Amino acid sequence: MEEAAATIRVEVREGALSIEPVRLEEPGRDGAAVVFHGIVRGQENGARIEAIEYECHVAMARVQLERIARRIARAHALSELVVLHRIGVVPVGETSLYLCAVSPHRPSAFAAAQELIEELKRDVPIWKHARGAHGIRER
Amino acid sequence: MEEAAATIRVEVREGALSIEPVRLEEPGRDGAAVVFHGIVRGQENGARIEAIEYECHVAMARVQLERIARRIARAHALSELVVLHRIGVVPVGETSLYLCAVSPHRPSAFAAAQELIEELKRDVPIWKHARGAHGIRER
Amino acid sequence: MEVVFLLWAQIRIAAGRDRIRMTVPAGATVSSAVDRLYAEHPSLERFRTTVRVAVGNEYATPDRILEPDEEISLIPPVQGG
Amino acid sequence: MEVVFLLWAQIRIAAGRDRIRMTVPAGATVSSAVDRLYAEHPSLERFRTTVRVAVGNEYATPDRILEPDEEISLIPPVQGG
Repeated sequence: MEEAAATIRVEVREGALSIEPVRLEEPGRDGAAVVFHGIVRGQENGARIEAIEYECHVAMARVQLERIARRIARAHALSELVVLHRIGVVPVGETSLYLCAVSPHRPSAFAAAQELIEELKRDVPIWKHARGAHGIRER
Repeated sequence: MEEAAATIRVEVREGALSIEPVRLEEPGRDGAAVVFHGIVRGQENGARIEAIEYECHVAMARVQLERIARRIARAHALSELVVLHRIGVVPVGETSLYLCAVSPHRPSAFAAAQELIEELKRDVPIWKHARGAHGIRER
Repeated sequence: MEVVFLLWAQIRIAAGRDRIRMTVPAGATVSSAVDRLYAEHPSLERFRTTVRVAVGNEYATPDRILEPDEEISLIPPVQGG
Repeated sequence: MEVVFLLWAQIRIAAGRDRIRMTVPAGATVSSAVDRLYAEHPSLERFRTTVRVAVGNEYATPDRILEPDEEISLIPPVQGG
Protein backbone atom coordinates (compact mmCIF):
# COMPACT_ATOMS: atom_id res chain seq x y z
CA MET A 1 0.00 0.00 0.00
CA GLU A 2 2.83 2.39 0.74
CA GLU A 3 3.84 2.34 -2.92
CA ALA A 4 0.53 3.81 -4.12
CA ALA A 5 0.55 7.45 -5.21
CA ALA A 6 -0.37 9.95 -2.52
CA THR A 7 -3.63 11.86 -2.51
CA ILE A 8 -2.66 15.47 -3.10
CA ARG A 9 -4.72 18.64 -2.75
CA VAL A 10 -3.15 22.00 -3.64
CA GLU A 11 -5.04 25.28 -3.58
CA VAL A 12 -3.95 28.88 -4.13
CA ARG A 13 -6.84 31.31 -3.85
CA GLU A 14 -8.47 34.24 -2.08
CA GLY A 15 -10.75 33.90 0.92
CA ALA A 16 -10.56 31.91 4.13
CA LEU A 17 -9.00 28.48 3.71
CA SER A 18 -11.18 25.38 3.74
CA ILE A 19 -9.38 23.61 6.55
CA GLU A 20 -10.85 20.28 7.58
CA PRO A 21 -9.99 18.14 10.58
CA VAL A 22 -7.43 15.46 9.79
CA ARG A 23 -9.29 12.44 8.51
CA LEU A 24 -7.40 9.39 7.29
CA GLU A 25 -8.38 7.86 4.00
CA GLU A 26 -7.21 4.42 4.97
CA PRO A 27 -7.16 3.80 8.72
CA GLY A 28 -4.43 1.40 9.73
CA ARG A 29 -1.92 2.49 7.12
CA ASP A 30 -0.84 5.83 8.59
CA GLY A 31 0.92 6.52 11.87
CA ALA A 32 1.55 10.25 11.65
CA ALA A 33 -0.08 13.46 10.55
CA VAL A 34 1.82 16.74 10.70
CA VAL A 35 -0.19 19.93 10.28
CA PHE A 36 1.26 23.41 9.87
CA HIS A 37 -0.46 26.78 10.06
CA GLY A 38 1.45 29.82 8.84
CA ILE A 39 -0.30 32.76 10.46
CA VAL A 40 -0.12 36.49 9.71
CA ARG A 41 1.71 38.29 12.52
CA GLY A 42 0.86 41.79 13.75
CA GLN A 43 4.31 43.17 13.00
CA GLU A 44 6.29 43.49 9.80
CA ASN A 45 9.81 44.95 9.96
CA GLY A 46 9.06 46.37 13.40
CA ALA A 47 5.89 48.24 12.38
CA ARG A 48 2.36 47.30 13.48
CA ILE A 49 0.25 46.03 10.63
CA GLU A 50 -3.37 44.99 10.21
CA ALA A 51 -3.05 42.57 7.34
CA ILE A 52 -0.78 41.20 4.65
CA GLU A 53 -1.83 41.45 1.05
CA TYR A 54 -0.38 38.54 -0.89
CA GLU A 55 0.31 39.27 -4.54
CA CYS A 56 0.52 36.12 -6.65
CA HIS A 57 1.20 34.89 -10.17
CA VAL A 58 -1.68 32.49 -9.68
CA ALA A 59 -1.34 30.22 -12.69
CA MET A 60 2.38 29.79 -12.18
CA ALA A 61 2.04 29.44 -8.40
CA ARG A 62 -0.41 26.56 -8.84
CA VAL A 63 1.86 24.77 -11.30
CA GLN A 64 4.96 25.22 -9.14
CA LEU A 65 3.25 24.28 -5.88
CA GLU A 66 1.58 21.25 -7.40
CA ARG A 67 4.94 20.04 -8.69
CA ILE A 68 6.67 20.61 -5.35
CA ALA A 69 3.87 18.78 -3.54
CA ARG A 70 4.02 15.84 -5.92
CA ARG A 71 7.80 15.57 -5.67
CA ILE A 72 7.80 15.71 -1.88
CA ALA A 73 4.92 13.29 -1.46
CA ARG A 74 6.81 10.80 -3.58
CA ALA A 75 10.20 11.41 -1.97
CA HIS A 76 8.80 10.83 1.51
CA ALA A 77 6.26 8.14 0.59
CA LEU A 78 3.40 10.21 1.98
CA SER A 79 -0.16 8.94 1.86
CA GLU A 80 -1.83 12.35 1.76
CA LEU A 81 -0.64 15.91 1.31
CA VAL A 82 -2.77 19.04 1.50
CA VAL A 83 -1.31 22.50 0.78
CA LEU A 84 -3.52 25.56 0.84
CA HIS A 85 -2.14 29.07 0.30
CA ARG A 86 -4.44 32.02 0.78
CA ILE A 87 -3.73 35.11 -1.34
CA GLY A 88 -5.17 38.62 -1.43
CA VAL A 89 -5.72 40.35 1.91
CA VAL A 90 -5.18 38.12 4.95
CA PRO A 91 -5.89 39.81 8.30
CA VAL A 92 -3.50 39.50 11.25
CA GLY A 93 -4.10 36.27 13.18
CA GLU A 94 -5.47 34.34 10.22
CA THR A 95 -3.84 31.44 8.42
CA SER A 96 -2.14 32.20 5.10
CA LEU A 97 -0.56 28.76 4.64
CA TYR A 98 -2.05 25.45 5.71
CA LEU A 99 -0.33 22.15 5.21
CA CYS A 100 -1.12 18.57 6.25
CA ALA A 101 1.25 15.68 5.60
CA VAL A 102 0.03 12.16 6.40
CA SER A 103 2.46 9.26 6.39
CA PRO A 104 2.92 5.78 7.76
CA HIS A 105 5.89 7.15 9.70
CA ARG A 106 6.56 10.21 11.82
CA PRO A 107 10.00 11.33 10.56
CA SER A 108 8.87 11.44 6.95
CA ALA A 109 5.78 13.47 7.80
CA PHE A 110 7.88 16.07 9.64
CA ALA A 111 10.58 16.15 6.97
CA ALA A 112 8.03 16.50 4.17
CA ALA A 113 6.22 19.37 5.87
CA GLN A 114 9.40 21.33 6.48
CA GLU A 115 10.85 20.69 3.03
CA LEU A 116 7.64 21.70 1.36
CA ILE A 117 7.62 25.03 3.18
CA GLU A 118 11.28 25.66 2.28
CA GLU A 119 10.65 24.98 -1.39
CA LEU A 120 7.46 27.02 -1.41
CA LYS A 121 9.37 29.95 0.08
CA ARG A 122 12.01 29.61 -2.60
CA ASP A 123 10.05 28.97 -5.80
CA VAL A 124 6.35 29.80 -5.59
CA PRO A 125 5.66 33.31 -7.01
CA ILE A 126 3.89 34.99 -4.09
CA TRP A 127 4.84 38.35 -2.56
CA LYS A 128 3.84 40.16 0.61
CA HIS A 129 2.62 43.72 1.01
CA ALA A 130 2.01 44.98 4.55
CA ARG A 131 -1.23 46.82 5.18
CA GLY A 132 -1.11 49.31 8.03
CA ALA A 133 -3.81 50.53 10.39
CA HIS A 134 -4.95 53.22 7.95
CA GLY A 135 -4.92 51.10 4.85
CA ILE A 136 -1.62 52.62 3.72
CA ARG A 137 0.13 50.38 1.31
CA GLU A 138 2.72 50.61 -1.33
CA ARG A 139 0.63 50.37 -4.45
CA MET B 1 5.42 39.49 25.00
CA GLU B 2 7.66 36.68 23.80
CA GLU B 3 9.25 36.55 27.24
CA ALA B 4 5.98 35.63 28.98
CA ALA B 5 5.59 32.01 30.08
CA ALA B 6 3.84 29.75 27.61
CA THR B 7 0.35 28.42 28.16
CA ILE B 8 0.79 24.68 28.65
CA ARG B 9 -1.79 21.89 28.69
CA VAL B 10 -0.68 18.32 29.35
CA GLU B 11 -3.07 15.39 29.66
CA VAL B 12 -2.50 11.65 30.06
CA ARG B 13 -5.74 9.72 30.31
CA GLU B 14 -8.11 7.13 28.88
CA GLY B 15 -10.78 7.88 26.31
CA ALA B 16 -10.83 9.88 23.09
CA LEU B 17 -8.66 12.99 23.18
CA SER B 18 -10.27 16.40 23.48
CA ILE B 19 -8.71 17.89 20.35
CA GLU B 20 -9.76 21.42 19.56
CA PRO B 21 -9.07 23.44 16.41
CA VAL B 22 -5.99 25.64 16.73
CA ARG B 23 -7.09 28.92 18.27
CA LEU B 24 -4.54 31.60 19.11
CA GLU B 25 -4.70 33.22 22.49
CA GLU B 26 -3.15 36.44 21.29
CA PRO B 27 -3.62 37.08 17.57
CA GLY B 28 -0.76 39.02 16.09
CA ARG B 29 1.94 37.48 18.24
CA ASP B 30 2.20 34.06 16.66
CA GLY B 31 3.23 33.11 13.16
CA ALA B 32 3.29 29.33 13.33
CA ALA B 33 1.35 26.41 14.73
CA VAL B 34 2.63 22.86 14.31
CA VAL B 35 0.23 20.04 15.10
CA PHE B 36 1.12 16.35 15.31
CA HIS B 37 -1.14 13.33 15.47
CA GLY B 38 0.43 10.02 16.39
CA ILE B 39 -2.03 7.42 15.12
CA VAL B 40 -2.34 3.70 15.88
CA ARG B 41 -1.35 1.68 12.83
CA GLY B 42 -2.93 -1.60 11.82
CA GLN B 43 0.31 -3.56 11.99
CA GLU B 44 2.70 -4.25 14.84
CA ASN B 45 5.85 -6.26 14.09
CA GLY B 46 4.31 -7.48 10.85
CA ALA B 47 1.10 -8.82 12.41
CA ARG B 48 -2.34 -7.31 11.92
CA ILE B 49 -3.72 -5.75 15.07
CA GLU B 50 -6.99 -4.13 16.06
CA ALA B 51 -5.79 -1.83 18.79
CA ILE B 52 -2.92 -0.89 21.03
CA GLU B 53 -3.36 -1.01 24.77
CA TYR B 54 -1.15 1.60 26.40
CA GLU B 55 0.00 0.72 29.89
CA CYS B 56 1.08 3.75 31.90
CA HIS B 57 2.52 4.80 35.24
CA VAL B 58 0.05 7.65 35.20
CA ALA B 59 1.26 9.79 38.08
CA MET B 60 4.86 9.60 36.94
CA ALA B 61 3.95 10.08 33.27
CA ARG B 62 2.11 13.30 34.07
CA VAL B 63 5.02 14.66 36.08
CA GLN B 64 7.59 13.74 33.44
CA LEU B 65 5.55 14.99 30.50
CA GLU B 66 4.66 18.24 32.23
CA ARG B 67 8.34 18.86 32.92
CA ILE B 68 9.37 18.06 29.35
CA ALA B 69 6.66 20.35 28.02
CA ARG B 70 7.69 23.19 30.28
CA ARG B 71 11.35 22.86 29.41
CA ILE B 72 10.71 22.74 25.67
CA ALA B 73 8.23 25.61 25.71
CA ARG B 74 10.84 27.74 27.45
CA ALA B 75 13.78 26.61 25.30
CA HIS B 76 11.93 27.45 22.09
CA ALA B 77 10.05 30.51 23.38
CA LEU B 78 6.69 28.95 22.53
CA SER B 79 3.45 30.76 23.23
CA GLU B 80 1.29 27.68 23.66
CA LEU B 81 1.94 23.98 23.95
CA VAL B 82 -0.68 21.23 24.16
CA VAL B 83 0.29 17.58 24.68
CA LEU B 84 -2.38 14.92 25.04
CA HIS B 85 -1.52 11.22 25.38
CA ARG B 86 -4.31 8.71 25.33
CA ILE B 87 -3.79 5.52 27.36
CA GLY B 88 -5.76 2.29 27.74
CA VAL B 89 -7.12 0.71 24.57
CA VAL B 90 -6.74 2.87 21.44
CA PRO B 91 -8.27 1.35 18.27
CA VAL B 92 -6.39 1.31 14.97
CA GLY B 93 -6.76 4.63 13.11
CA GLU B 94 -7.29 6.70 16.26
CA THR B 95 -4.91 9.28 17.70
CA SER B 96 -2.82 8.21 20.68
CA LEU B 97 -0.65 11.33 20.83
CA TYR B 98 -1.74 14.85 19.98
CA LEU B 99 0.57 17.81 20.13
CA CYS B 100 0.20 21.47 19.20
CA ALA B 101 3.10 23.95 19.42
CA VAL B 102 2.37 27.63 18.78
CA SER B 103 5.21 30.08 18.34
CA PRO B 104 6.01 33.46 16.84
CA HIS B 105 8.36 31.65 14.48
CA ARG B 106 8.13 28.55 12.30
CA PRO B 107 11.50 26.86 12.98
CA SER B 108 10.99 26.90 16.74
CA ALA B 109 7.50 25.41 16.44
CA PHE B 110 8.82 22.53 14.33
CA ALA B 111 11.88 21.97 16.51
CA ALA B 112 9.80 22.01 19.68
CA ALA B 113 7.28 19.50 18.36
CA GLN B 114 9.95 17.05 17.25
CA GLU B 115 12.04 17.41 20.41
CA LEU B 116 9.02 16.90 22.59
CA ILE B 117 8.15 13.65 20.85
CA GLU B 118 11.77 12.43 21.13
CA GLU B 119 11.87 13.14 24.86
CA LEU B 120 8.44 11.65 25.43
CA LYS B 121 9.57 8.47 23.68
CA ARG B 122 12.64 8.34 25.89
CA ASP B 123 11.36 9.25 29.35
CA VAL B 124 7.60 9.03 29.77
CA PRO B 125 6.60 5.68 31.33
CA ILE B 126 4.11 4.35 28.80
CA TRP B 127 4.22 0.91 27.18
CA LYS B 128 2.43 -0.67 24.25
CA HIS B 129 0.58 -3.98 24.09
CA ALA B 130 -0.81 -5.07 20.75
CA ARG B 131 -4.37 -6.35 20.68
CA GLY B 132 -5.16 -8.77 17.88
CA ALA B 133 -8.37 -9.50 16.07
CA HIS B 134 -9.47 -11.99 18.71
CA GLY B 135 -8.60 -9.95 21.71
CA ILE B 136 -5.46 -12.00 22.33
CA ARG B 137 -3.01 -10.10 24.40
CA GLU B 138 -0.10 -10.83 26.65
CA ARG B 139 -1.61 -10.25 30.05
CA MET C 1 7.18 39.20 -33.03
CA GLU C 2 5.66 40.47 -29.79
CA VAL C 3 6.18 39.15 -26.31
CA VAL C 4 4.78 40.36 -22.99
CA PHE C 5 6.74 41.01 -19.84
CA LEU C 6 4.76 40.51 -16.65
CA LEU C 7 6.05 42.61 -13.76
CA TRP C 8 5.55 41.57 -10.15
CA ALA C 9 5.88 43.10 -6.68
CA GLN C 10 8.62 45.72 -6.39
CA ILE C 11 9.31 45.64 -10.12
CA ARG C 12 5.64 46.24 -10.89
CA ILE C 13 5.61 49.08 -8.37
CA ALA C 14 8.81 50.63 -9.75
CA ALA C 15 7.51 50.41 -13.31
CA GLY C 16 4.07 51.73 -12.38
CA ARG C 17 2.43 49.02 -14.45
CA ASP C 18 2.07 45.26 -14.48
CA ARG C 19 2.99 44.45 -18.09
CA ILE C 20 5.19 45.72 -20.91
CA ARG C 21 4.68 44.56 -24.49
CA MET C 22 7.81 44.42 -26.55
CA THR C 23 8.82 43.54 -30.09
CA VAL C 24 11.70 41.10 -30.44
CA PRO C 25 13.16 39.31 -33.46
CA ALA C 26 11.65 35.93 -34.27
CA GLY C 27 13.66 33.22 -32.52
CA ALA C 28 14.80 35.57 -29.75
CA THR C 29 16.04 33.96 -26.55
CA VAL C 30 14.94 34.82 -23.04
CA SER C 31 18.25 36.54 -22.34
CA SER C 32 18.17 38.68 -25.48
CA ALA C 33 14.59 39.78 -24.74
CA VAL C 34 15.48 40.59 -21.14
CA ASP C 35 18.55 42.56 -22.27
CA ARG C 36 16.34 44.55 -24.59
CA LEU C 37 13.82 45.23 -21.80
CA TYR C 38 16.53 46.65 -19.52
CA ALA C 39 17.95 48.68 -22.40
CA GLU C 40 14.56 50.25 -23.09
CA HIS C 41 13.70 50.63 -19.39
CA PRO C 42 16.97 51.41 -17.63
CA SER C 43 15.20 52.16 -14.32
CA LEU C 44 14.46 48.42 -14.07
CA GLU C 45 18.09 47.41 -14.61
CA ARG C 46 18.72 47.50 -10.86
CA PHE C 47 16.51 44.43 -10.40
CA ARG C 48 18.56 42.37 -12.84
CA THR C 49 20.75 40.62 -10.26
CA THR C 50 17.87 39.54 -8.02
CA VAL C 51 15.11 38.54 -10.41
CA ARG C 52 14.53 35.11 -11.85
CA VAL C 53 12.84 34.77 -15.20
CA ALA C 54 9.84 32.58 -16.00
CA VAL C 55 8.10 31.96 -19.30
CA GLY C 56 4.46 31.08 -18.85
CA ASN C 57 4.26 29.01 -15.66
CA GLU C 58 7.84 27.73 -15.66
CA TYR C 59 11.19 29.13 -14.68
CA ALA C 60 13.22 29.48 -17.87
CA THR C 61 16.89 29.27 -18.78
CA PRO C 62 18.51 32.22 -20.61
CA ASP C 63 18.82 30.27 -23.86
CA ARG C 64 15.13 29.34 -24.01
CA ILE C 65 13.72 30.35 -27.43
CA LEU C 66 10.60 32.52 -27.23
CA GLU C 67 7.39 31.99 -29.18
CA PRO C 68 5.14 34.88 -30.26
CA ASP C 69 3.00 36.34 -27.46
CA GLU C 70 4.65 34.35 -24.72
CA GLU C 71 4.52 35.87 -21.24
CA ILE C 72 7.87 36.47 -19.59
CA SER C 73 7.66 37.06 -15.84
CA LEU C 74 10.35 38.89 -13.92
CA ILE C 75 10.18 37.19 -10.53
CA PRO C 76 11.73 39.08 -7.62
CA PRO C 77 12.59 37.02 -4.53
CA VAL C 78 9.36 35.34 -3.46
CA GLN C 79 7.79 35.68 -0.02
CA GLY C 80 5.02 33.12 0.28
CA GLY C 81 4.17 31.14 3.39
CA MET D 1 11.56 -0.66 56.83
CA GLU D 2 9.32 -1.62 53.91
CA VAL D 3 9.43 -0.38 50.37
CA VAL D 4 7.30 -1.32 47.37
CA PHE D 5 8.56 -2.25 43.93
CA LEU D 6 6.17 -1.40 41.12
CA LEU D 7 6.59 -3.64 38.09
CA TRP D 8 5.67 -2.51 34.60
CA ALA D 9 5.15 -4.00 31.15
CA GLN D 10 7.32 -7.04 30.42
CA ILE D 11 8.65 -7.12 34.00
CA ARG D 12 5.12 -7.11 35.39
CA ILE D 13 4.20 -9.86 32.94
CA ALA D 14 7.28 -11.95 33.79
CA ALA D 15 6.66 -11.59 37.54
CA GLY D 16 2.94 -12.28 37.19
CA ARG D 17 2.12 -9.35 39.47
CA ASP D 18 2.41 -5.61 39.51
CA ARG D 19 4.07 -5.02 42.88
CA ILE D 20 6.47 -6.67 45.33
CA ARG D 21 6.76 -5.48 48.92
CA MET D 22 10.21 -5.88 50.41
CA THR D 23 11.93 -5.20 53.71
CA VAL D 24 15.20 -3.27 53.52
CA PRO D 25 17.45 -1.76 56.21
CA ALA D 26 16.65 1.82 57.24
CA GLY D 27 18.76 4.16 55.12
CA ALA D 28 19.00 1.69 52.24
CA THR D 29 19.89 3.10 48.85
CA VAL D 30 18.10 2.47 45.60
CA SER D 31 20.92 0.26 44.36
CA SER D 32 21.02 -1.88 47.50
CA ALA D 33 17.24 -2.37 47.40
CA VAL D 34 17.34 -3.27 43.71
CA ASP D 35 20.18 -5.73 44.34
CA ARG D 36 18.11 -7.36 47.03
CA LEU D 37 15.08 -7.59 44.71
CA TYR D 38 17.10 -9.39 42.05
CA ALA D 39 18.64 -11.68 44.68
CA GLU D 40 15.20 -12.67 45.96
CA HIS D 41 13.65 -12.85 42.46
CA PRO D 42 16.43 -14.15 40.18
CA SER D 43 14.02 -14.54 37.25
CA LEU D 44 13.87 -10.74 37.06
CA GLU D 45 17.64 -10.36 36.97
CA ARG D 46 17.63 -10.50 33.16
CA PHE D 47 15.90 -7.11 33.02
CA ARG D 48 18.65 -5.45 35.05
CA THR D 49 20.63 -4.06 32.12
CA THR D 50 17.63 -2.48 30.38
CA VAL D 51 15.50 -1.07 33.19
CA ARG D 52 15.75 2.39 34.63
CA VAL D 53 14.72 2.97 38.22
CA ALA D 54 12.31 5.61 39.48
CA VAL D 55 11.27 6.47 43.02
CA GLY D 56 7.80 7.94 43.19
CA ASN D 57 7.40 10.02 40.05
CA GLU D 58 11.10 10.70 39.42
CA TYR D 59 13.96 8.78 37.91
CA ALA D 60 16.43 8.07 40.70
CA THR D 61 20.18 7.67 40.97
CA PRO D 62 21.61 4.48 42.54
CA ASP D 63 22.77 6.32 45.66
CA ARG D 64 19.37 7.82 46.41
CA ILE D 65 18.42 7.03 50.06
CA LEU D 66 15.00 5.41 50.42
CA GLU D 67 12.28 6.43 52.87
CA PRO D 68 9.81 3.96 54.35
CA ASP D 69 6.99 2.89 52.00
CA GLU D 70 8.45 4.61 49.00
CA GLU D 71 7.48 3.17 45.62
CA ILE D 72 10.34 2.05 43.42
CA SER D 73 9.42 1.55 39.77
CA LEU D 74 11.39 -0.68 37.45
CA ILE D 75 10.95 1.06 34.11
CA PRO D 76 11.65 -1.02 31.00
CA PRO D 77 12.31 0.91 27.78
CA VAL D 78 9.26 3.10 27.26
CA GLN D 79 7.10 3.08 24.15
CA GLY D 80 4.78 6.06 24.27
CA GLY D 81 3.75 8.22 21.36
